Amino acid sequence: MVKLLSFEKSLKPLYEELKEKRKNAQSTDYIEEKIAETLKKIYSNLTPYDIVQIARHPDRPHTTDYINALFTDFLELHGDRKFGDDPAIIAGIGYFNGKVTGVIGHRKGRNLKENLRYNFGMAEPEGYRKALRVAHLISERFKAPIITLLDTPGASPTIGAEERGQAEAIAYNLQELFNIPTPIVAIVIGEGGSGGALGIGIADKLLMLKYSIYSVISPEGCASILWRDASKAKEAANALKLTANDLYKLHIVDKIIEEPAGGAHRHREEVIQAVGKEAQKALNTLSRLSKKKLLEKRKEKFINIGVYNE
Amino acid sequence: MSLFRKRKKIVVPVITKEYGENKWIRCKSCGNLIYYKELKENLKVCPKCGYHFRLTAQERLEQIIDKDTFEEWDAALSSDDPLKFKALESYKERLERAEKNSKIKSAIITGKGKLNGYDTAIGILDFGFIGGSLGSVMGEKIRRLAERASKEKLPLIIVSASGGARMQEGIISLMQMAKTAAAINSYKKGGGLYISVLVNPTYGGTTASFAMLGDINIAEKGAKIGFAGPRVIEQIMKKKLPKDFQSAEFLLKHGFLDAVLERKLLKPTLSQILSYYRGKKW
Amino acid sequence: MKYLLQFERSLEPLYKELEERKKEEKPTIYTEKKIQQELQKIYSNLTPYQVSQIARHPDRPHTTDYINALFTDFLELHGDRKFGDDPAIIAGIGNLRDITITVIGSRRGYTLKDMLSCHYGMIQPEGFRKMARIINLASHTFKSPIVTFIDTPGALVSTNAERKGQIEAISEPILALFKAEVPVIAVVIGEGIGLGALSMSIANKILMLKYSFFSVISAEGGASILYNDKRKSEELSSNLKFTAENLLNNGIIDRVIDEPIGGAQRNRETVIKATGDAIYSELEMLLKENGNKLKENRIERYRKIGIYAD
Amino acid sequence: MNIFKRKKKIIKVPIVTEEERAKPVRCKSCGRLISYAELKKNLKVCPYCGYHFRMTAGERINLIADEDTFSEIDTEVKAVDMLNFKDVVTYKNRIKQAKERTGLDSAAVTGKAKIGGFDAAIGTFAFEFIGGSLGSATGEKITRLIEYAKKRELPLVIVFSSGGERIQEGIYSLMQVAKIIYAIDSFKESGGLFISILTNPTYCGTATIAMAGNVVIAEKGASISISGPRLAKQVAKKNILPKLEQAESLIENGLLDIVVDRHLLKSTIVRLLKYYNRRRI
Repeated sequence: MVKLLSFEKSLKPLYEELKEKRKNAQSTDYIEEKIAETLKKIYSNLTPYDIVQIARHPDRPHTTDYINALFTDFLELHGDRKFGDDPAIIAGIGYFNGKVTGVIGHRKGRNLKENLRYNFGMAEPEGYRKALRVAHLISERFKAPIITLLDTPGASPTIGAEERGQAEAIAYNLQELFNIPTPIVAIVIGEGGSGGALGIGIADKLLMLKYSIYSVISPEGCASILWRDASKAKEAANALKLTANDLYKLHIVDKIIEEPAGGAHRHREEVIQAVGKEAQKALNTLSRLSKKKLLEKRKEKFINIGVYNE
Repeated sequence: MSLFRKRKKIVVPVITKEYGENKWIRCKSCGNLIYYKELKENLKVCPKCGYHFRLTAQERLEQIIDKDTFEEWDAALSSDDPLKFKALESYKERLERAEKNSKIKSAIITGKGKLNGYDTAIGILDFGFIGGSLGSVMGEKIRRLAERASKEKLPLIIVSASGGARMQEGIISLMQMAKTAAAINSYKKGGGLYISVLVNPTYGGTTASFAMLGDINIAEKGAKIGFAGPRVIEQIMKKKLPKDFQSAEFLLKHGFLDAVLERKLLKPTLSQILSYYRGKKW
Repeated sequence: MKYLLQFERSLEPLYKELEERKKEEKPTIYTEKKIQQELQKIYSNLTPYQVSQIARHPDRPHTTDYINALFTDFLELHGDRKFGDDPAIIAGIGNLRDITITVIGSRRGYTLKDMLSCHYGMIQPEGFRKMARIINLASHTFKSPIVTFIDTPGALVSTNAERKGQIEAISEPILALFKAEVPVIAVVIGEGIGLGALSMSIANKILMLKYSFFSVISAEGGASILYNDKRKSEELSSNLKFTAENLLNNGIIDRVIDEPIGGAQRNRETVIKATGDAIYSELEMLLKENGNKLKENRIERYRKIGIYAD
Repeated sequence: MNIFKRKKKIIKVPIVTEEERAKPVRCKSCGRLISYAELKKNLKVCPYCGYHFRMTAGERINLIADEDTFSEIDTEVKAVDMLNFKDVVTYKNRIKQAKERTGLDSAAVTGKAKIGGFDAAIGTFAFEFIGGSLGSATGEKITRLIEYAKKRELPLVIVFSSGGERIQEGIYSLMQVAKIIYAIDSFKESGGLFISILTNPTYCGTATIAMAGNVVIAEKGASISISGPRLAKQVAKKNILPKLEQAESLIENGLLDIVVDRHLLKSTIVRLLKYYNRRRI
């Protein structure tokens, strides 16, 4: 049974019943139908903070799941050639629908041990430098497009990361990714945490799963600063407009990838395939552009963001 | 970002004109009383202990740019409220308060001026305006500054003092990081010289975008510069931070700055760099 | 005279005499003349090994001395923007008379503390990366000629350096110098050993002080590899053909800057001035050429080096 | 740099002469005795502990290139003595001995071959020729190979196995490093793919060259460093080697892309070539 989120608590008795029935080898059709119905009801009426929780659900498919399912012959590449190899970023090349494609993403773990190793998906400077190195390699050598998968609480805030220049690494990525000569499609698959996500998020098309988030700061962080009370995260999540729907309305996101009621963690296969399909669609439109046009458009896309009075 | 919380901790006193020309000011670092005029003449550096008081953008401008040569650009730009953001105080109110207190319309002044006779484009962030945070207006002003500097073949100086991205604009403020980086990228590709000056404090999204991308990065003495706020790091690592953590000297040691300068050396050094740049053809 | 080399020992009584006479305020002309004669005798007949010892003499002017004496308005630039700032490399911009020049050199330090922090002039990865960054800045933004001062025992050999990617870092300044579209002049002012020296020596003109050397490996290192015996270094050094004269004959370098009898350690001002003149006159010639041409020349020059049967 | 003295120890390991072929070989790592035929069949990897024995240039070409597709180029480039160098033996003699022992004229074998059906320029260092050290002739051959690959738009595969610069050629050998690094860069700039493979051992300047690869692959257990063991000892006054410079630790430090078992080396290269050739479709 999947871990139930706080707003899904009403499902608990149903799931228990289901378990019971399965144990007794009774028919479960009715109860399953009922669960689906309840889920639909719950998921049609989610608050932004509920979506934050779905985006962070431990069973949500992670970057590695997408790579395993969508790529064949994936070859992982390591190291930034400068200081280290950050396991929190996975980067490599493989076949995506039969075409050579690069992929870069944040890596999260499934259990505590893995999570400690991957630092909960929070990348160090060498992770960002690796991402840029591989992006250059894939685009310039293999002339292949790149898919980036964003799923991180943010860049790693540690003493070591500051020493090795977390800010510089992200800043340099932001600058250099504008010079990558092949199409880049970024997909937010879970948490898009601030600069940590943006560091590999410069792209020609930004897609987002319906129950994922992308924000300048975590709602908890925002609450503790602006409300001076971390428990006001709900309000902060509302105010920050961090869901896919909101971001689409703000013209930040190019396309929302639908998730069925129940979220990606209940429909892993389905969602992974949907992501693959949308990514392919985006790549198809982008591959028609010339290199010059592509770079121009990428710059245009970001340089025109902003709301101000004149 | 997290800088807002810190304001209580890091003491960065601002002294406005109303404070009076004749008043005595207590230095927050050494505790000595200083006559305001004396402080002002000393570029707002404590004559006793060398503590660098915070400057408003206007004061910084007066210190760096030759008198009566500054021509401001895009002064009319002001913030909108795209998210209709409301915390304890709504973003609208916050903006009004900031405008009233600092007498400027956004957290950055941009324009063109002469520095010891050398023409230069310059942008100066004002920490007094919502922590100098990076929002849409700043992003747009920097973009226009870089584009115009590129067109007029001017070197570009940006003086940063900022808490990071402006939360109240949500994702749009995050995207300003990408936007400013793209603008700087185009400017540099055209062969322009970009000097980034980082003063106390520069954090978060600002450091992680245009402030770290200088061809030459210079920090003012005593500046705190970093990505994540020290409190966040302390909480996460559950460890006391080293004493000089995120100080300008710390960054110099780790290779991210070209020089750490006292305030009085800032203008001469900038003019020195511009003089090296002077003879070159595009 | 603070420090006498082994083969200069015969001067010791003379120097003592000179000192005594000075103390007693007697005329010293005769003693001085004797010293000069003795020096003449020694210096007219030096073996390569002795030259290498002179090149390492602690009183020889260092890069910093040349910079202080020759350049006005020197502005030192720091850091590799990746990991650290290597004190063993000094880099910056200054004016040599009326030419703005980017200067890069290795630093050894005078005091023990300095020497330790500079690793006696051995270059760390961050030093190589700093060089590359400054070279690109000079070539791309400032369009100023580059002058390098070589005085290094080579790249630092240590666990830490290895971890930070020493093997990768060395190629960065080499490539940057190859691609710089500005005049490049390298001056060997003391010892120039191995990859560390090579990384700073890709130049249009290589100048060498008379009592300096430029070698693939130190005589000691070579002896311990080839003979497994450090004591054989004297024998090996005549084989390595590393003195300025040898290299000029082989066409590896372009010009030898003369040092008076007694070496640069006894005639600091004269040698520094001569070096400045030599750099200036070479630059005047090079500045007439076009940047792209200079780059081509540099590439051509190195492409041709090597002797083999064909 | 080159580690001549080690040769005595090494001779126990990679077999060259006919009579030695009959004898069993003792694995350097686990100490077991292995028959030569078995070792050879297992690509010179110890079947018990997985220790990778050194391969000769010929064996290396056979391993990577498809059968009977390799054609050598630049065979006329030969090493000569230019400084009249003499250490324990004269350099002239050393070249002569090496030629007799290995049948090669320099420490590099270069040419064109098919790898997994894809055309490629391929070069390998021959450790058996004076420690695979980088002299003028070796440098020239490698440079010409790179230029050859650039001209014909072939992907480039170079296998490194070298003690470093050849001291006997003095400053000339050092300059080869610069020469090759530039050649590689202009090759890469023209859009070529350079796969560099580091095998045991790769030291000094050659390691620097190898790091210029678009994709850097190391064989398991390969020892890679900026200095050979002896030089490190002389410079650092302590032996820093054992722990440090194995490929396995270097990949953690971010310097390598992939560390592979020898059995998987060819398939990894083929895979990269496949990606590279597919890009045009």
